[in-house]
Amino acid sequence: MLLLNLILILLVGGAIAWWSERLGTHWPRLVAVFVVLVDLLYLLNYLAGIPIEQLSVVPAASDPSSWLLAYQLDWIPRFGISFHLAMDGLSLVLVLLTLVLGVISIISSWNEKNDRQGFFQANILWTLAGVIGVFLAMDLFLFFLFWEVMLVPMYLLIAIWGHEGKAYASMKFFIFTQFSGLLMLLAILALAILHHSATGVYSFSYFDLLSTPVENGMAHWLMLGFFIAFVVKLPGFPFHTWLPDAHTQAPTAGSVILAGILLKTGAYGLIRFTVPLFPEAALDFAPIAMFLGIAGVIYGAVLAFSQTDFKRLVAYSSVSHMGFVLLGVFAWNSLALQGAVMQMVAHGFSTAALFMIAGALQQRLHTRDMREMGGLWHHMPRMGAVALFFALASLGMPGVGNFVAEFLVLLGLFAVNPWMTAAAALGLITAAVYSLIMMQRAFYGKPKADLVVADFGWLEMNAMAIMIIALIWLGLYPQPVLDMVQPVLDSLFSVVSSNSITVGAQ
Amino acid sequence: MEGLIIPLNHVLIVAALLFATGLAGLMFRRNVIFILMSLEVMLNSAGLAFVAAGAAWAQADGQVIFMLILAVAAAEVSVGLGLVLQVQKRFKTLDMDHAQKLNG
Amino acid sequence: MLQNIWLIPLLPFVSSVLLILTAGRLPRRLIAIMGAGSVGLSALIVLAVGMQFMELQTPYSLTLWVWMQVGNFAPGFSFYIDQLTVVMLSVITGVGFLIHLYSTEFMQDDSDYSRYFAYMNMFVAAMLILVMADNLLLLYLGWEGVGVCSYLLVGFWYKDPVNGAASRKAFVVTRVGDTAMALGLFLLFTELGTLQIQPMLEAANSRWVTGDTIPAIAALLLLGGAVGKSAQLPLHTWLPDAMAGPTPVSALIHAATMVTAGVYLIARTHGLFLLAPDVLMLVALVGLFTLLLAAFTALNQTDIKRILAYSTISQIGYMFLALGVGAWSAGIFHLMTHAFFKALLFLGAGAVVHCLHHEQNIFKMGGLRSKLPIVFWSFLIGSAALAALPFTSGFFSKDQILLSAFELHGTTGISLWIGPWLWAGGLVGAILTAIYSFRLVFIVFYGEAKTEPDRQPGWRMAAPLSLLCILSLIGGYFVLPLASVFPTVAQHQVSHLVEGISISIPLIGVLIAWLVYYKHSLPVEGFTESSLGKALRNFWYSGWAMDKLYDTIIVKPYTGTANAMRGEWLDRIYHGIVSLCQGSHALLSRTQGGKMRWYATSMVFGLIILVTLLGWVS
Amino acid sequence: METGIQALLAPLVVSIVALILMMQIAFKRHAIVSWLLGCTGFILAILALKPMADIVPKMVTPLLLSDQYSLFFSALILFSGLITTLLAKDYLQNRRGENEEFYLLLLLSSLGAMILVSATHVASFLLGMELLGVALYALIAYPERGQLPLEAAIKYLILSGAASAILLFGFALIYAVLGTLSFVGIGQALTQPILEDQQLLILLGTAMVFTGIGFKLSLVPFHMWTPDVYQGAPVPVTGFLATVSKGAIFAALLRLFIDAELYQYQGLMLSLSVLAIASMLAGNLLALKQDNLKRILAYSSIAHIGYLFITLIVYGVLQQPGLAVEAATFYLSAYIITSLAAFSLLSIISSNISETDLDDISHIQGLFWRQPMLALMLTIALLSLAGIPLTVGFIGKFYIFTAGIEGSLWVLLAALIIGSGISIYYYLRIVFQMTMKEPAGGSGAANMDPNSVRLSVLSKFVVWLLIFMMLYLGVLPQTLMEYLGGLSL
Repeated sequence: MLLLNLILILLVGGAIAWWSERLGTHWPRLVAVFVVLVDLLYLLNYLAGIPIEQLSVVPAASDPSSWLLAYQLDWIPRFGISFHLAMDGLSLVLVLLTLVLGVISIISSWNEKNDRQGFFQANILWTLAGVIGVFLAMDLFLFFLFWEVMLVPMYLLIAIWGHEGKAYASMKFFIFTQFSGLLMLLAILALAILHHSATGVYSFSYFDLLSTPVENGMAHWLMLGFFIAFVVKLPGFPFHTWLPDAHTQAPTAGSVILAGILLKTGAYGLIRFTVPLFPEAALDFAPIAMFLGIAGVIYGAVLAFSQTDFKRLVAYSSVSHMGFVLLGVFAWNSLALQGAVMQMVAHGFSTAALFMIAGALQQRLHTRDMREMGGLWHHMPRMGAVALFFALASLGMPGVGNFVAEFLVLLGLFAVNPWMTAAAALGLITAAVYSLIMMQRAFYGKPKADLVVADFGWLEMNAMAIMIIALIWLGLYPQPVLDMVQPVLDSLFSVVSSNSITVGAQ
Repeated sequence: MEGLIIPLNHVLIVAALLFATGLAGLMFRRNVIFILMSLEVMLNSAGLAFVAAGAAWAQADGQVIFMLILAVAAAEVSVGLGLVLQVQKRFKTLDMDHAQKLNG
Repeated sequence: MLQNIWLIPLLPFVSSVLLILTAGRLPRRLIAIMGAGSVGLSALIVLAVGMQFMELQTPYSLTLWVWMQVGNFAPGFSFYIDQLTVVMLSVITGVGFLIHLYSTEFMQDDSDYSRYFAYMNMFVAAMLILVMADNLLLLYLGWEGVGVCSYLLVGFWYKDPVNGAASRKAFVVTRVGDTAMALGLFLLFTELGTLQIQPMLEAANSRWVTGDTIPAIAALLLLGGAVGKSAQLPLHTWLPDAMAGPTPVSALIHAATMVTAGVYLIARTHGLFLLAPDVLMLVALVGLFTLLLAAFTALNQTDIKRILAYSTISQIGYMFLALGVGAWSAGIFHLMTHAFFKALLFLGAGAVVHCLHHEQNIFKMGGLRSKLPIVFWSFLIGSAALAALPFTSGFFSKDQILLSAFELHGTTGISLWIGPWLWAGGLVGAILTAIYSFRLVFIVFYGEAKTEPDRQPGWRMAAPLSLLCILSLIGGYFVLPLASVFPTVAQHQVSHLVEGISISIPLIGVLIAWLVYYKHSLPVEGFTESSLGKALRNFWYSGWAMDKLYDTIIVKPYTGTANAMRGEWLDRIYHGIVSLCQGSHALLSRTQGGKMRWYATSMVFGLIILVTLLGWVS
Repeated sequence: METGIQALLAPLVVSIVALILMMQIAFKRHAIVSWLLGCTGFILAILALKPMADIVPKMVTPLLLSDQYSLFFSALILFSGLITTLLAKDYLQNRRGENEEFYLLLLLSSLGAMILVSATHVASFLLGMELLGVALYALIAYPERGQLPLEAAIKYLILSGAASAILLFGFALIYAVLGTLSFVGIGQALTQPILEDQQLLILLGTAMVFTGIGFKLSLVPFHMWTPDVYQGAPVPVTGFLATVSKGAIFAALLRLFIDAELYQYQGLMLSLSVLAIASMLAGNLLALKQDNLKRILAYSSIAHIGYLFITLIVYGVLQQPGLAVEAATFYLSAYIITSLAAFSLLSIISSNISETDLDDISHIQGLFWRQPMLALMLTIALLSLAGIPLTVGFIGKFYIFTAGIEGSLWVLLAALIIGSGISIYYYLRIVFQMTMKEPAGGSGAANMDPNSVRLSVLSKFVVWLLIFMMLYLGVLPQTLMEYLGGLSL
């Protein structure tokens, strides 16, 4: 019930936020922040109530009741579809990330002059609801439903409140994700139908489908269906091209949510579905997937370096960072997967912050073109310092979460394939190149004489502080997150292990 | 019922020729009146085929359908002629190649 | 006291964080006290720890918390103290404190006083973590931390894009090495299952025998990190540019501490390198070539700080040479003495620059001997130590290195016979060192005055200079307690001829410098002005054209590729699909021309198609 | 005979009301009365379905079969007719004085459709189809004085007449060989051995029959009339045409398909597959950069028919009705509801002006800022057409996918996915247009005063009802699924 409420609070809250527009333009954002905070506290309140040992229980792959929380309701019995939500450590981490970044994204748009504030905030809340649904859904039909539903408000955010190229960007975003989503739908249905022909009953339950025998050739195709959908969302090379456009054109809050949270659904899908459902096929495919990961890491970094648009640069850096996630998932061992999860969380914060900075710059300078910036540290030292921190985080500076993530991924990958690790490690160098050039172009260099701009204010600094603290905490003491995720990984390993060789330290 | 005296195929060929004539009229005539007439020809050729087939099978069904076709054709043409009047009124032409604005 | 060692890095760290959070709103005096005082306190703690440690003599380790644990990968925030650590700690906090003190005056007029000390303190904290780390991951944290601080401090005066470029170069070039090192870490963990240095070395010893491939690869990768950080061939090009930062920064980071981290790393993991004699040989060769290359380059520079920078590269080359020939203690010894006299030289140079309106070209200086006496004496002592004139600190350490090189008796390959050659190369370097260091002294402090100093260094600059003078002079008499850390080396038993040559070479160098740059009595112009001479000078001046080489083969292709791909060329595929759809749309739309006759005809065509289809398939 | 009447109660009610309406018009024209009579007719007919449901299945003469299947489609048809009637009031108010016949024609057309869905014989099929068609020709041309509706009507009349002729000729050929005109009879006769030279006649006949039906369903390559007629016809009529006409014909086709066991003939199935693929691709491609909303919906309907045909082909593969019929009926219902919603919204947008329809994409530019509710509802309808979850369109697509996978029709599914991918573009283009800030002060903006779109209570009720149905069936489709699963044919 808690899980359902988590989603319902956001859905209903979105409607209220929309309605509250009538009370005044500043009401919707207040309502929105309040709603997300309530949701967050609601979840934290539950967490405070459970014994800590429960977090280390390895959830059984066949039995949702061993999970932290589960909620099931018959929905469409005709096809064995149920409204089935469940939460384990992995989902918990991601839901928490979603809610925290949700608050931050609303704050990030606090000072933007957006028309129809109510609908704007409603869309943000609905996107969050969709994302949380994705993280919690344990029925593949339901999962797909949330997967698609979160696109619509996101699309509206870009299409309505985006920047100059929003038509192209929003369309590209929707078509890429929708098209790949259809491939996934096909794969989901094919899997369910295989289950039907094997057992005689329809079921879309993750737990049932895990044990569905799939003939090898078929498994490869179905795995690809899932894989492409998730990799488009991740985004992985060469399906990433929607991302720079979408990120660049989205309003700040949209970029924050898109980069901070939405991309993680792809990574989550890979971990939760692609590999466990088709272990053998995924293993066969792993070299290609890892190659795509490396290509993304390098390609994203190279293109990030050459961008002149601040937001585009950050967007390409996301491509690069999410390449590590792809690597981590397909290396498929504890170290690499922990790294991948850590990367999801850390990248969520670091990129969200960079997009907020980009948004703040755009709001103040009315441009995102770095050729028209330079020397901004002089005018806005606080923003400069914050940007510096996140630039360093993005290049994988030890002591912040991103380093832990990338190190673990590469360490885990090394046991699987040293040469790929070496290639991926090039990303560490290229990351330094683009992160530093970003600082140089925007904040260093000769200040403009007649520029008068406001530095980061109280509210923005607080949001930044949250993310800085979070990243440092993840960088110096990531253990709570690791501990929450480890049992889930153990459970996934046990699902996969019967069919595939797992390498590395488990 | 006696059935058909001449071979069914011959009648069908005649009907087909009629049908083709109508179709050709539809494809090549531009005046809406002639097009309507071609349509009549087509419908009636179908009717002819039905009658012949019905006769060949010694059933009344063919004739019944023919009656229906007649009725249908009459209805179509009456509505059609009504429209033709309006076409003349609104487009000032009966040439369907010119009385044409919808496309794309 | 030992259990409080965590305070050593914490104090400067806390000071740094406070300075960042207050963002320059504190009074300058307080900033200075926090900045220098925190390092000073750390130095005191190091002193206390060192005293206590001298009694215990056994390594001490302390785990603060487990950093991250995944399976058996469980590096901790753990410190490990042995004699080597204590030596390094002393150098870092001691010299560090002096440089901070110096900075309080040097940076007096800078508007970003607070930011400066924040970065400097952060650097010290990171450097301390680096040397105290008990595992390679924590070491790596310090390693990257100092790299970042170096980046920040080189680019401290951010308004000039040249500084920005220099700082980025410094960071990226070292990052190349760091990446190699990271790969080394992966390899070591994958093979040995731990990154904790001591257990790892033991495991390596029991797992592999000398000459195995894997330890060689691992050592090679670590060496990659070391050459990056220590500015050795082929990754040395960043250091001369890094002089863009404030001079005390150059003294602290790019002379005394950070650039020697590579030496420390190799010394710390010497057990691994011993398993890979070929790599060890490579270390020596890298050292030798670097010291020669840098010495030749230093001879031709005109910028006072660049001369010192190349000299630093050269001196670290000596340390690498020492490590390569197995003279671990000598390497560390030279590390320490070099820290003293090079910090002294940099601070002296800083004082010159500070007092001469930020003039850095030595040919625009001159005759400063009487105008800046304290600086002159500092410089003279520093140069003497750098040139390894007898009885200065540099003499003892360099002498040990050269003798160890001479005596190298390897068991395989080229190490059987290369010892004397290394020695000879080192001697060439030594004479060059003497020449360029005294070239500097004679040009800057003798001759006619070309620029008038506008101020004199105050006590906060003078005191560190004086103290470092003393250290540079007596540093050679320190006995480092490193015997228990490194494998013992046989006593030197070389002929007096060799010793004599080693001693006299620097003196000859000084003599040449005196003749050429002071008396102007050696007719070198004939050579230097010839076309060959000019070409050679330009070649050396450019640092053997390494920058140009890297620019051509790496930087330009990279930026070129990046710029060529800027517009997301992959989109062409997707745009191609879109164009295909749009083209089809246009084509199909033409069929919707609106002519009813055509519609009827199409229906007939459709019928024909349908008939054909049906007939064909059945 | 009494049960016969009961079994045909709804068509009879419609006929009677149509007669009454005719007399009312003859005696005294009164728009409101006619409208009320039209509404009454539809409502009564819907109510009449209940007693019919008690006695089905019931064969009434060899021509008509009342069964659950025909009842369900009758309900859909009557519902569409009612919605059209309700909307027409506002729409017609500003257009011309004499609207009364409009409702009469609607009733007649619906009657034809109802006969069509009950038809088990070529004769009733022909009657239903023509009754539906002839009334529609008039409906298209009737309400407006402009040129476009007239052109649309005459095009539709002639082409549709030609298609009927082709269809009839096809049936004539089949009749000539097989000697029977009832669907079941045709099926049985087809299983008997047929002479070599007569097979050609069968083949030709089948091709002609499917040409005719393909035309009415606007299957590629018989689709060309669709956009012109959709565009020319007044919006409510377009909506009616898109839903009732298409739905009834498809329902009749399905019955023919099953009764005559056409699904056994692999050649036919393969040919239909080709047409289906062509429809999915061509329909979506044609709509791609189209600027006229009604044309977009026309092209999209071509694609949707392509999707729908997958169910027929699945039937051919699986050789049993189960999932295929369920999928077809669900998809059709979903499509009808969604299209009705879309056209209703367009009709509301066009209600306040007196001449042409506001059907260009530029007309709705910025609608979101002026009429957020209206824009949002149109967005939902478009998303349902695109098959995005939470709408009934998604469940429909889900059915098609499921059926397609059950039948392992990978090529068709690929076309479906590609087609859907393309379709996103033009649906979203409309959505995007509505969210654009500044209406480009040209063509549409002048016509459309921001405050001119006033929703009457009636219109509000209608669109809310439709949106509610779309969302309700999209979220909780189980009831409908169960019901459709139990439909026997």
